[in-house]
Amino acid sequence: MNNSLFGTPLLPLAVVIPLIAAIVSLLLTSPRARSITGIGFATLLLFALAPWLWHTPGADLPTSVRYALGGWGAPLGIDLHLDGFATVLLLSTAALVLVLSIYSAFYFAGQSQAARFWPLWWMLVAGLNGVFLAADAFNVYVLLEIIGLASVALVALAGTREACTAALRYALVGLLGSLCYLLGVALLYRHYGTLDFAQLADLAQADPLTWAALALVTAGLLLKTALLPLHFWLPSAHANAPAPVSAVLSALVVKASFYLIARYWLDILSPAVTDLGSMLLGLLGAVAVIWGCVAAFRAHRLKLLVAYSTVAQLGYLFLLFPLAASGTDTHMALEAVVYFIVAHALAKAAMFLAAGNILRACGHDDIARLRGVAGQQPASLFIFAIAGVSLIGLPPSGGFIAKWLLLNTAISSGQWWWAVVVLCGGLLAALYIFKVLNLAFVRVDLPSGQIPQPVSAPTHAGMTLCAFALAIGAVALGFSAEWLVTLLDAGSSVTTFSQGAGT
Amino acid sequence: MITYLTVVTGLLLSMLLAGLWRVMRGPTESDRMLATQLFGTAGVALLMLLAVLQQQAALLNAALVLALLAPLTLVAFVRFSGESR
Amino acid sequence: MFREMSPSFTDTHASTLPRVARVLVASVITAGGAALLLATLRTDKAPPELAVLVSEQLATSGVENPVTAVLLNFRSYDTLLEIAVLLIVAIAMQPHASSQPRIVAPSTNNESATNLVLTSLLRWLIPLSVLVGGYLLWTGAYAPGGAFQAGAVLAAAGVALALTERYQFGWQSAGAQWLISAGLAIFIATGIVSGMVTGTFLQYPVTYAATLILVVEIAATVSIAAILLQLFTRLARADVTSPHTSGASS
Amino acid sequence: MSPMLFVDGLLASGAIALALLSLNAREVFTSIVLFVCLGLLATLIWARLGAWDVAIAEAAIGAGLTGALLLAARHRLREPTSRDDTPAARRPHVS
Amino acid sequence: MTPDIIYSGAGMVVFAMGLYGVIASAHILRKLVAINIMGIGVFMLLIATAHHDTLIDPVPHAMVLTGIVVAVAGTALCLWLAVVIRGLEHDAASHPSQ
Repeated sequence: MNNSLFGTPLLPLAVVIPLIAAIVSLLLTSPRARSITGIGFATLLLFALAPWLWHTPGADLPTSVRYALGGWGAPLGIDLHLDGFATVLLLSTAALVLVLSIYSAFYFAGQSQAARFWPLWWMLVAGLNGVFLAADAFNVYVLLEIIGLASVALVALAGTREACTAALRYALVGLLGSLCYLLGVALLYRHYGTLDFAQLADLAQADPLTWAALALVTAGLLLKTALLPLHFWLPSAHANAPAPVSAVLSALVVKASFYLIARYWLDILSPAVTDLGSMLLGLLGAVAVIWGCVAAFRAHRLKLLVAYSTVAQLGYLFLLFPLAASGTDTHMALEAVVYFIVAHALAKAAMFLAAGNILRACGHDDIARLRGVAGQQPASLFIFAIAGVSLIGLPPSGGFIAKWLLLNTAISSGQWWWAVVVLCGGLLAALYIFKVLNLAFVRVDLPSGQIPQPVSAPTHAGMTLCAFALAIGAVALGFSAEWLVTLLDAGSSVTTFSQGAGT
Repeated sequence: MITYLTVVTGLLLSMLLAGLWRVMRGPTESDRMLATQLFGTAGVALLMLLAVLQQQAALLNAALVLALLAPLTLVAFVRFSGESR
Repeated sequence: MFREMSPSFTDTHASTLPRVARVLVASVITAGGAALLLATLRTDKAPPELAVLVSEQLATSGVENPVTAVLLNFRSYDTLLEIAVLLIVAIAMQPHASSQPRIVAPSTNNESATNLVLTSLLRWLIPLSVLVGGYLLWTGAYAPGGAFQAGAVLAAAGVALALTERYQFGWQSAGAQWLISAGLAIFIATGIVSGMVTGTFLQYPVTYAATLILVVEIAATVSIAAILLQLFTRLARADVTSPHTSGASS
Repeated sequence: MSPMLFVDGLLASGAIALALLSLNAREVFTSIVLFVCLGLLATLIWARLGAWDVAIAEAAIGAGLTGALLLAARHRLREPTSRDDTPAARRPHVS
Repeated sequence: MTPDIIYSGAGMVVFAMGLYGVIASAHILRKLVAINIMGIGVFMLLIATAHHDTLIDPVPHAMVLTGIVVAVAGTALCLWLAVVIRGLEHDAASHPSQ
């Protein structure tokens, strides 16, 4: 219980600040005050986490930090745990949440949903931060429920029948996934008598019950991460939600459950992981990359296209498991994947915001009817294009570096076939991005006097600016590779539980 | 004594499960609903027997709660299924 | 086959899955379940080290009931988040009618039927439930019972009240907002204040642990009861909403 | 202690039977009712296994509230006019 | 045959049956009943795990209490969404112009 380490006394703030924000925005009655406090709390959150932001990485930040909530310590109480992996995700969450909060303040201005949006939004943020800090198997279950139910409620905020149906399906899938996860946790507790990640990492062995638990935990989390055969709920949910919600769902929510899968496979239950299992996950990921791109290409709606692109991009993340299984390259593979997560989060959020702006301005997002839309929405299309550059993986962008790292790892671990998948994925992504751009930049010669589409709601300049900031961030990430990698290195690697165990 | 109580518990339990027959057979919704009330009543009795068997007086709390709340479903049923009769 | 996860509202007993898919699903689940069963029953349970630890530390927890000690002291973070889960659902199901000054008001629906049997049953049931709820809350410190149980019983009393159709609940009113968020708010406040004293979030000073836990429990009970009641009344439409505003649409 | 073993067997097989019947019930209503019964049986099982706190919670939530929630939702999913809150849409009560 | 084995086994069987029910049944209420049945299965396993010969482990009990409350919250949200969708469908049917 080394709570006195630098910065640690503030660790629970990552969860507590969003919870307080949720309560405050629930009790506020004025819509204006609600959005202002929303932005205020987002800024506060970023500054509370700032010690890690400005810290010279590797200097005196310990490889991993634990915080014993309630002062009891691991097996009896619940611990929080922070390492490089968690730091990167926490920071990118805080940054994204700030931008998306500003966007939402404009997006929901004057709408009655705002009263429910802000508390749910903050609950979701609390759940995300909680998952990144979690060090207890059952605590993760509760956090997953927070994330799941808050996401469902946020999707349903759109209020259309499609959105509510998608939300209901999302809710059922979420509950199913949580219960599978909980059964896995029950088996782990039965077998090892502890819920603490570090202790589990210490005790874990390769035996049938651990395999069963790992399978159940993974199945539950895969449902929530939407890896290919279990992705059926994602496109409709992400495409029908309000724009800022779509952005956070694609950018962060699916990553939270991926983060947990990575924790379980590479660290907590790593002795029980077999090469076959890793290969299988990698294979599913590869199929997801190809299939997601094809589905995105064939999508009729812009937001649906972006949602299918998420299915494809999630596939890349699962290449982590076969690449890391080779042993020597675990750290390198993890670096690549973490980089990929951040790059994708920024690019995809920007893309969803741009799509949301187009949807708002045109009143629809039917791709076929978006012919020549660049004439009316140059800014949104520009943002879409920049984010697309990162998604495809063209230099100079975060996506390029992420794919470059992945290719490097694939080659150096002698698994060149994953490199082929990465390249094909990039090529296919280019196809669907350019399909949209091509259509949008076509010059349409309209009969004079006919306004092409009625503008249903004006897009505030601030909304465009937020999307633009995210897109620029996605590109700028390509120039700051050093910084992110060293930040990740502060926690040395993902396997901090098994190293720092024995408390 | 313990054995005797255990046997009584077993008997009561089998009778409770026999009440399932009515839930399955119906024929009206009210029949099925009333069978759950049988479940509730027998459940209270069983909880009290278990309280004696395990020498855990606090288990009477559970019996109390069950006795209070088992009618809730029935009341909800009465309120929500006007059309069954 | 997974597309069929989209639920329907018409009661067709036959599932929409084709027969082949159903057989496939059934056999996969059976095989998986059998493997799981075998793996579980062939492996010994871990010795109850954690249970021993709990009983050792019980004296410093402030309560005598080990389950309450785990819920509200050792693993209070979980309970805090769990109340947040309830609050999320309550917020999601909130109405947005604007004029709801009071939480409970006499029903405006003058057709509310007066069923003699129902009302006289509830006349006994409701006060008794409130009594038992309070009793469970109080007894939770040293015997089975506690915030969840008390909250659920209180909520049940409220549900019974709603079922009489004599009262309506206004969940958009300021009072209701405070009521449903009080549990989480006071829980966090207690955690922060005690954290300022002891240096760790949610760590209660041993001498005040009992009092602090009771405060948290009372607040949690009230909020849990209010939230559960809100969930029911929103579903059963026993709350004040102007027509055409039900639903998540604006 | 063989009588207790008999009780255990009855409780466990009863739970399995109720789950099976509830999932295979011909009508949704029967399914809900059987689920409420399963909740009651679960209360007994928790009490048998010494989980008294859980038994109380299950008696209140599993057997009481969840049943009422499901019945209320079934009512609203069935009624022809789901949103118009006119008094005429309200059904008379069982008397 | 100890209570632990009986109830752990029964819990897993109940879980598996609930899982099948969630996937195979179409009606939303049936799906929710099935999900709740799965929950009961998990809880049974946990509580059987907590039952030792000499003492009773309160930690799984706390977990199950949390799980019960979370389950009722999730169920309520799903039911609510179903009711809302039903209302929207009804609206669409009665005002086809919208």
